[in-house]
Amino acid sequence: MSKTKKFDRRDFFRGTAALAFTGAAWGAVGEKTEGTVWQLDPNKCTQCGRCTTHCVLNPSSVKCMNQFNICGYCDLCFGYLQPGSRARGTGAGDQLCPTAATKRAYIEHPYYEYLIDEDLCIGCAKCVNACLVFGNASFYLQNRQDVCINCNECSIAKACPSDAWSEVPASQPYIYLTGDKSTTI
Amino acid sequence: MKEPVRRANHPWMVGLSVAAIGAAYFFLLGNSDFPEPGPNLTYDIETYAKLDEVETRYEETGLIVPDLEEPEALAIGPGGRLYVAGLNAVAIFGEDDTEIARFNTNGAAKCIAVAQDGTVFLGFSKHVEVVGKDGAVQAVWPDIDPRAYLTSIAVLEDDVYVADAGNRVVYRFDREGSLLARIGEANPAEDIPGIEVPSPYLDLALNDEGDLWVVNPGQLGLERYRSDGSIVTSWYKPSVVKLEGFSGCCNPTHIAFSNDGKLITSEKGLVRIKVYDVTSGEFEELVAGSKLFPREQSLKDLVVDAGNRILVLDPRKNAIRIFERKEDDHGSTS
Amino acid sequence: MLEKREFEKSDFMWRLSTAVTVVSGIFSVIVFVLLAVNYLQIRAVDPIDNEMITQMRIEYSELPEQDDALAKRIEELDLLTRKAFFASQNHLRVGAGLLLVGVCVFLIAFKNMIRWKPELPELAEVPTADREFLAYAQSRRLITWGGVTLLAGGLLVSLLTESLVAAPAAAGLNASSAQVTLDGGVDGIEPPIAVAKEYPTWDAMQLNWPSFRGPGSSGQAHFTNAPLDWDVEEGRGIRWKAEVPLPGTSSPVVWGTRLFLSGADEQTREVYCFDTETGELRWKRTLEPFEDTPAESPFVNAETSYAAPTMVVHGDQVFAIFSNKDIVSYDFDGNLVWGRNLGISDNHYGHSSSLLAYGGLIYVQLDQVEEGKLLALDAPTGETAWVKKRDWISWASPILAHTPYGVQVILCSEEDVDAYDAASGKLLWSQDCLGGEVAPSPAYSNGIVFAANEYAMASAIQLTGSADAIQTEILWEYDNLLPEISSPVGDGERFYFATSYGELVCLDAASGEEKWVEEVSDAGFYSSPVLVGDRLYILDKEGTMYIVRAGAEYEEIATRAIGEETFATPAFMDGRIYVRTTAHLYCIE
Amino acid sequence: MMKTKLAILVLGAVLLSATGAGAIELKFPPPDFQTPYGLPDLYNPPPAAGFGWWDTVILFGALSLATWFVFKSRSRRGLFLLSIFSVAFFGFYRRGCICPVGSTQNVMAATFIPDVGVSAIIVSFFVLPLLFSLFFGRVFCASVCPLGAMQELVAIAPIRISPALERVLGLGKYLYLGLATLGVATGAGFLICRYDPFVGIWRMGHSFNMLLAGGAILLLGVFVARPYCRFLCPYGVLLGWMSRFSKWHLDIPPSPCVSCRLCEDSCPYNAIDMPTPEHLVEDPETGKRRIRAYVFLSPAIILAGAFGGYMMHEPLSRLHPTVQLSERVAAEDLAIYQEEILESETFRAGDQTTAELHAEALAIRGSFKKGGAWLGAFMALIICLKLIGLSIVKKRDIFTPHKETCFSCGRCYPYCPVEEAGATT
Repeated sequence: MSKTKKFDRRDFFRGTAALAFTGAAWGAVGEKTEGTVWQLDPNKCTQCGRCTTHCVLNPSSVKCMNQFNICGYCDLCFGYLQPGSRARGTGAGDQLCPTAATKRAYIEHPYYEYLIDEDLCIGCAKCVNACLVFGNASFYLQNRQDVCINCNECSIAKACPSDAWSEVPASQPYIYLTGDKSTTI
Repeated sequence: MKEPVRRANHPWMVGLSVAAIGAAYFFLLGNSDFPEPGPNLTYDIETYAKLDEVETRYEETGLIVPDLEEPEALAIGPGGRLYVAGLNAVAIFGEDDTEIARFNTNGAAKCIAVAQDGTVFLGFSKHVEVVGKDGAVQAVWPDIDPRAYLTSIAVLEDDVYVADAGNRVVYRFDREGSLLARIGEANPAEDIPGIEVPSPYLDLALNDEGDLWVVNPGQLGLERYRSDGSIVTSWYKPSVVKLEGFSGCCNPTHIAFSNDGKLITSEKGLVRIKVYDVTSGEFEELVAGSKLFPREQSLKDLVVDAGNRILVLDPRKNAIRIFERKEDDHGSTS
Repeated sequence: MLEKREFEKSDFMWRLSTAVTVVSGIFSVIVFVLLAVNYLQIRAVDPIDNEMITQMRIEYSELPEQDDALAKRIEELDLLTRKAFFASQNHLRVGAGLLLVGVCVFLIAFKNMIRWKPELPELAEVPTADREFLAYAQSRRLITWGGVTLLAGGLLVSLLTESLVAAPAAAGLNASSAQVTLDGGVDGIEPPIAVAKEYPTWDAMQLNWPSFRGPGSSGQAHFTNAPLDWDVEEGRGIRWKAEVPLPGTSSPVVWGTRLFLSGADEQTREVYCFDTETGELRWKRTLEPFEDTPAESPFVNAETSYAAPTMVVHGDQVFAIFSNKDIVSYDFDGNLVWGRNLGISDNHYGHSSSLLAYGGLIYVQLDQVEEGKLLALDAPTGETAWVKKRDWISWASPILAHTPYGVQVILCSEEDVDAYDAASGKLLWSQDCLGGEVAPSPAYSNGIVFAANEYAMASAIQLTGSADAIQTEILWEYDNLLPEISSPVGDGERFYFATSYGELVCLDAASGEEKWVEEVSDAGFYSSPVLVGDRLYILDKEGTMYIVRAGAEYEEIATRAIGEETFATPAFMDGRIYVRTTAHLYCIE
Repeated sequence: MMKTKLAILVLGAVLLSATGAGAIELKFPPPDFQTPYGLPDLYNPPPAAGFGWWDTVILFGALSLATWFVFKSRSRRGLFLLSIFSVAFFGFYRRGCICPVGSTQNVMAATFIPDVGVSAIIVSFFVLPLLFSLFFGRVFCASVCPLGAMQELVAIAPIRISPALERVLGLGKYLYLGLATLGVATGAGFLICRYDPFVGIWRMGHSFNMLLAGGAILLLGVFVARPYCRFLCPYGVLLGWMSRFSKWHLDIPPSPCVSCRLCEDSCPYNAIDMPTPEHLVEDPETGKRRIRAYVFLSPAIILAGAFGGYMMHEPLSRLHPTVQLSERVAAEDLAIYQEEILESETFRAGDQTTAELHAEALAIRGSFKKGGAWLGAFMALIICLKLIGLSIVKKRDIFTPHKETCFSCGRCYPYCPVEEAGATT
C-alpha cells in the first residue's frame, strides 16, 4: 500500500470504526468497573477437597482459616484431633491434619488456641468438615488473595461441585460464614 | 513455464498430523486429569456414623408440625400438654397432638418451661419472661448481662433454673426473678470442675426426684448439683469410637428424663438419641441413630411426654418427630 | 549488519550446534521423562494422601489400650510421608526449571544448526503456469469439503448423542427424586408417615390373591379350605364357568369379589374383570396404543402367548403388562389410571415375567438381551421410581420375600439370583448359581431362597449376616430332576417343585436330601404348585389337578380333571379355586 | 515463621476493619478469658498487589515498540528480543492472566449477560491490540502476545504448508471463536481459557494433561509454525479483520521489488501474496459466473449452516456444566452408571430436586438451540465469504504480505535483498 498523507474516505471510516469500537467496549464496562477476584463462599462449601487438587498452584491458594470469635477454643478440638484420638496430644496419631498445619497453643484452662500455618496448609478441608460437623464451624476455607494469581477462569471454580466459587469485588475479597451453617453467627 | 519454489510438504500428511495433534490437544484439555482427593485428605465420619446402625427397640411413629415460625423449644406442661415455643408465639398441643391453644410472645424464645400451675417461663436470649396460664405476660425479668445466651430453663416448685451458655453457668432464681445461686462455676475447693461450653448448647433437666442434672458439654458428661450449687456427682463419657460415649467436642446437647427415670440424650454432630442410666452413666440403648437426622444441624429440643414418647424438634423439618418404644419388639410392623 | 549473517554458512558452527542440539535434546527428554514419572508416581501414591496412615490412625484410635509403639510408628510414617511430599514438590520445581533451561538450549542450538547448515535452501522447479490460481481453486474445493464435513459431522454427532434429559423423560424422572418412602424412609430423613396413599400391608395381601402364585408370588395360599372334590363333567363343585375372550397364559388374580385377567392376540390386548360370585364379566378394557407402543407386536413363542405375565392388584388399582411391554393400570371400575410402553422387547420367547407390587411400587422384571432392567413404577402415576440395570435375560417372575432383613424382591436370571430392597431398589445380594434359560421363579421360605432351572442346578441359598450386609451361602445343590417352567414352593421344611416331564419332587430344605419323587402326570407341568395348608395343588398341562400331601412322605390325596389345556396357576381364595384354562375360567367351590 | 505471620495478622486486621467486613454480630460470645489473651484478628491478606494500569501501560509500550520495530527500524532482531520479553513478562512473570486473547470473553460476557461487569483494565487489554491492528496490522501478534511470541520463538524449522490446507485448517479459528462466544453467551464458561495451551507452562504447574497439551502444541510449533495462532486463535480472527483494513502495514520491499521470491520462501505462514501473472488461465467470465453462483447460493448455505447448528444444540449444550450434571444424574437414575461422581453426589445432598435440575438443563439447552443456529449460520457465512474471496483474483505487481494473515513477525526482512538498500538510503 502506498503511504498517503491525505486523509481519505477510508481513513474516515477507519477512524469512525476505531471510535465506535472503543466506545462500545467502554460501554460494555458499564457501571462495574472495579476489578474482581475469585473467592469461595464457605456457606456453600461442601468440603469436597477439590480446592486442594484443582488449583493451578501447588500447593493450592485455598487455605483453612480459623474465625476466632466463633471458635470454641475447645480442649477436645475435632478440627485438630483425630476423631478417636487417644490423647489430646500433638502426636501424628492424634492429629487430624495431614500436613500438621494446625497449631495448638494453651491459653488457660480449659481453652486452647488454634492457628493455621498457611505455608503447610493445602486446603483439603478435612478440619473444616470436622469443625462443621462437631464444632462451631469456626474453621473454613478461604482463597488466599495474596497467593492466588486470579486466573480469568478459575480452575477450582470450574470444578467446584457446589457452585461455591464466584468473582467478588477486589475491595471485599473474603466471604464470611453466616446463617445456618455456623451455630454462632 | 517453470519457476523455482519450495514445494509444500505432503499436504495430506501435514493436514492429518495437525488435525491429530489438534484433536489430542482438545481431548487432553477436555479431560483434565486432576486427581480426586483421597482418603487421607477427606474427613471420613461414616466409620463412626455406622456405629449407630443397630437394631433399636424404638420406632418413629409420627410427626407434629406446629404452625409456628422457627419453632425453637419444647416443654411438657400440666396434663401432659406439649408447649412449643417459636417466633412470637407459643402453641399448646393436646393429647391427640392437635393444637388446642396458643398465645403470642414478643420475640424468639430459646427455651421454655411450664410450672405445675400452668405458669410458663420463657427464656429469651438474655432474659426470662413469665407468662400466666391465660397467656398474659406476668413479668419480664431484666436482662442478665450482655454475654448471656440462655439455652435451657426448668421449674421446680419455687425455683427456676436457667442455663446460660454465654456465661457458662446455671442460675437458680426464685419465681420473682431474684438470683439465689450460681451453679456450675469452676471451684477447685469444692471439686467443681466448671462447665465448659464450647458451643451454644447447655441443657439441664430435673428428674422426678427433683435432682438437678446439668450437662457439661465440653467434658461430654453430666453433673448433678444441689440447689445451693454444690456438686453431688458427675460422670463423663467422651468417645467417638463407641456408641456408649458422647461424640464430638461438646455433647450431649439436650437431655430429658423419661417417665421411668431414664436419661434421654440427644447429640449434635452425629445426631443420636440415646438412653442412659442417669446415676451410673451407663449407656442403655439407642433410640434413633444418626441416619435419621441431618448432620451439621443439631436437634433444637428434646422432651419426653406423659405417654413416654420421645419428642424431638427437628430443625430441618421445623417439626416435632415422635419416637416410641415398639409395642412388639420382634414382630413385623409393615 | 547482523541480518547478513543469516546467509553465512559454517561447517564448524554447524557441527558444534548439532552436537549441542543432540545433547540438550537428550537431556530435555530425560528430564521430561523423569518429571512425568515423578508426576505419575505422585498420582498413583500421593505421599500425603496415604491410605495406610489413615488406616493406622483408625486402628490406633480403636485399640482398647494406649499403644505407644503404634503411636511412634504412625509418627514416623507421617513424618516420612510429609518429607516425601515436600521432596517430590521440590523435585517437580527443580525438574521444571531444568526442563525449561534444557529446552531453551535445545531451541537455540537447533536454530543455529539450521542457520549454519552448509547448504542453500532447496528450491524445486515446479511447473506452475498460474500458481495462485491453482491454489485458489484447490482452496475453494477444500473449504467446500471442509464445510460439508463440518455440517455432516455436526449432524452425525447430533444424531448419535442421545440425551437422557428430554422433556417428557424429565417428567418421568421426577419420581426418582421423590423416592417412595417406606419403613422409615429411603434417605433416612423423610418420616415414615409421609406415605400419601394407603397400600395394603403384607398381612392384608395374604387375605387376597393379588399376584401370580398368590401374595408376594410365594406359592402359598392363606386360606386352607380349598375344595377337594369336584367334577367338571357333572358340574359338581363348579360354581361357574366363564369364557375368556382372548387367549393368554397369564393367571387369574383376585381381590375381594373381583377377579382380574389379561388376554391378548397379536393385535389386541385386553384386561377383564369378572365377578367372583357369578362369573359375570363386569368389565372388559381394550388397550389403546400408547405413545411408544410398537406398531407390530414382537414375536412370541406359541407357548408363551401375548398375555403371559400375570396381572397384579395393588391398592385400588390393577396393573397388567403384555408381551409388547405395554403396561396399564385401571381402577377397580375399569377407568384407565395410566398406561405406558416400557420400550422395545428384546426377548426371543416373548416377555413373560409377571408383575409384583408392594408399598406403592409396581415391580417389572424386564430381563432381556440388551438393556435389561428391573423397574419400580410409582403405582398411582406409573412414573419410574427407580431402575436397576440387569445383566442377564430370564423369563422368571420376581417374588417378594419377607425376610428378617426386610422385604426383598428376589429375581432369577440366566446367571444368578439377585435380591433388591423392596423400597429403595438397592441390590442386597446376588448369588451366582443358575445357568441357561430360566423360567421358574425362586422360592423363599424360612431364610432360604431356593432357585432352580433345567440345565443348571437347584440351589438353596441361605441368608445370613446383618441387615446392611446380607451374606449368602449355597447351603446345598441338587441336580437329579429340575423344573423347566413351573416354579418351586417351600413350606419351611421342604421345597417342592414340578418338572415338565410330570414328576413331583420334594427336597429337604435343610439338607437338600431327596425326600420323594413321584411321576404323577404324563402331560408334564407348566403350571406351578401351590401350598394350601398341608396340601399341594398342581395342575398338569392337560388340566388335571393333582392334590398331594405336602410332607416328608408322599401321599396322594386326590386327582381331579378339569379337562382343558392349562398353563396358568390357579388362584386359591376362601374355599374356592379359580382356574384359567386356555379357553375358560372356572370357579371351583 | 510464626512471628512474621502474626505481623501479617495485624496488618490484615487493619485492612479488615478498614473495609468494614469484620463487623459480625455474635450471638454466642467467645470464652471470657481470665488471662490477658485478646482474640486474634482474622488473617485476610488483600489481593496480591497487581500491576493495575501499569499492565496496560506496559502493553501499550510493547505494542508501540513492536510497531516501531516493524515500521521504523524494520528489525527482525528487535521483534525477536521483544518476543523474549513478552514471554518472560506477560507469560512467566504475569502468568498469562489476563491476556488480550482471554479478555475477549470478559468483554463478551459483559455484553451478553446482564449484571456481569468487566473492569476497565481488561477492556483496555481487549481494545489496545485491536486498535493497533486497525492502524498498523497485527503487530500485537508479532511479538507482544505471549502465546504468539512463545510459538514464534520455537518455530525453528518450519515446513511449508500448502495454501489450500492452510485455509481450510484456518476455519478452525472461526469455529473456535463461535464456540467461545456461545460458551460465554450461554454461561457454559470461558472456553478460550479452558483450552489455553500455555496456561500450564506459564504457571509451571496445573494438570499434567494441560502441560502435555501445551507441550504438544509447542512441539508441533517447531515444524508447523504458530499452529495455535493460525488455526485456533479466536482473538486472531478479530485482529485479522482489523488488520485487513489497517492504514499502514508491514510491507516488503520498501523500494522497488526485484521479484526474487526470497521473501515468499522465508514466510512460514503462507502470508505473502505473489504478483499476479500477466495472463489468466481461466476465462474471466467463468470466474464471474462462479462468484455469482456463490452469492446466489450463500443464503441457502447459511440456512443449511443454521439448521446444522440448531441440530447440534444437544451435544453443544453439554459444554454447560449444568447440562452435564443433569445428564449424569439422569444416567445414574437409569442405572447406566452404578457409581456416583462428586458432582452428582453433591447435587443429591443439596436442596435442588432432580426435576428442577432437569428443567434447568432443558432451559439451558433451549438457549443452545438459538446459539447453535447462530453458530452454524456464522460458520456458513464465513465459508461463503471465503469462497467468494477465493474467486476474486486481485491484481498485484509485487510480492505483498497478506494483510489479514501476516503476523508482522519480520521474518521476511532479512531475506529481502532490497531491504538493505532501502534501509541505508
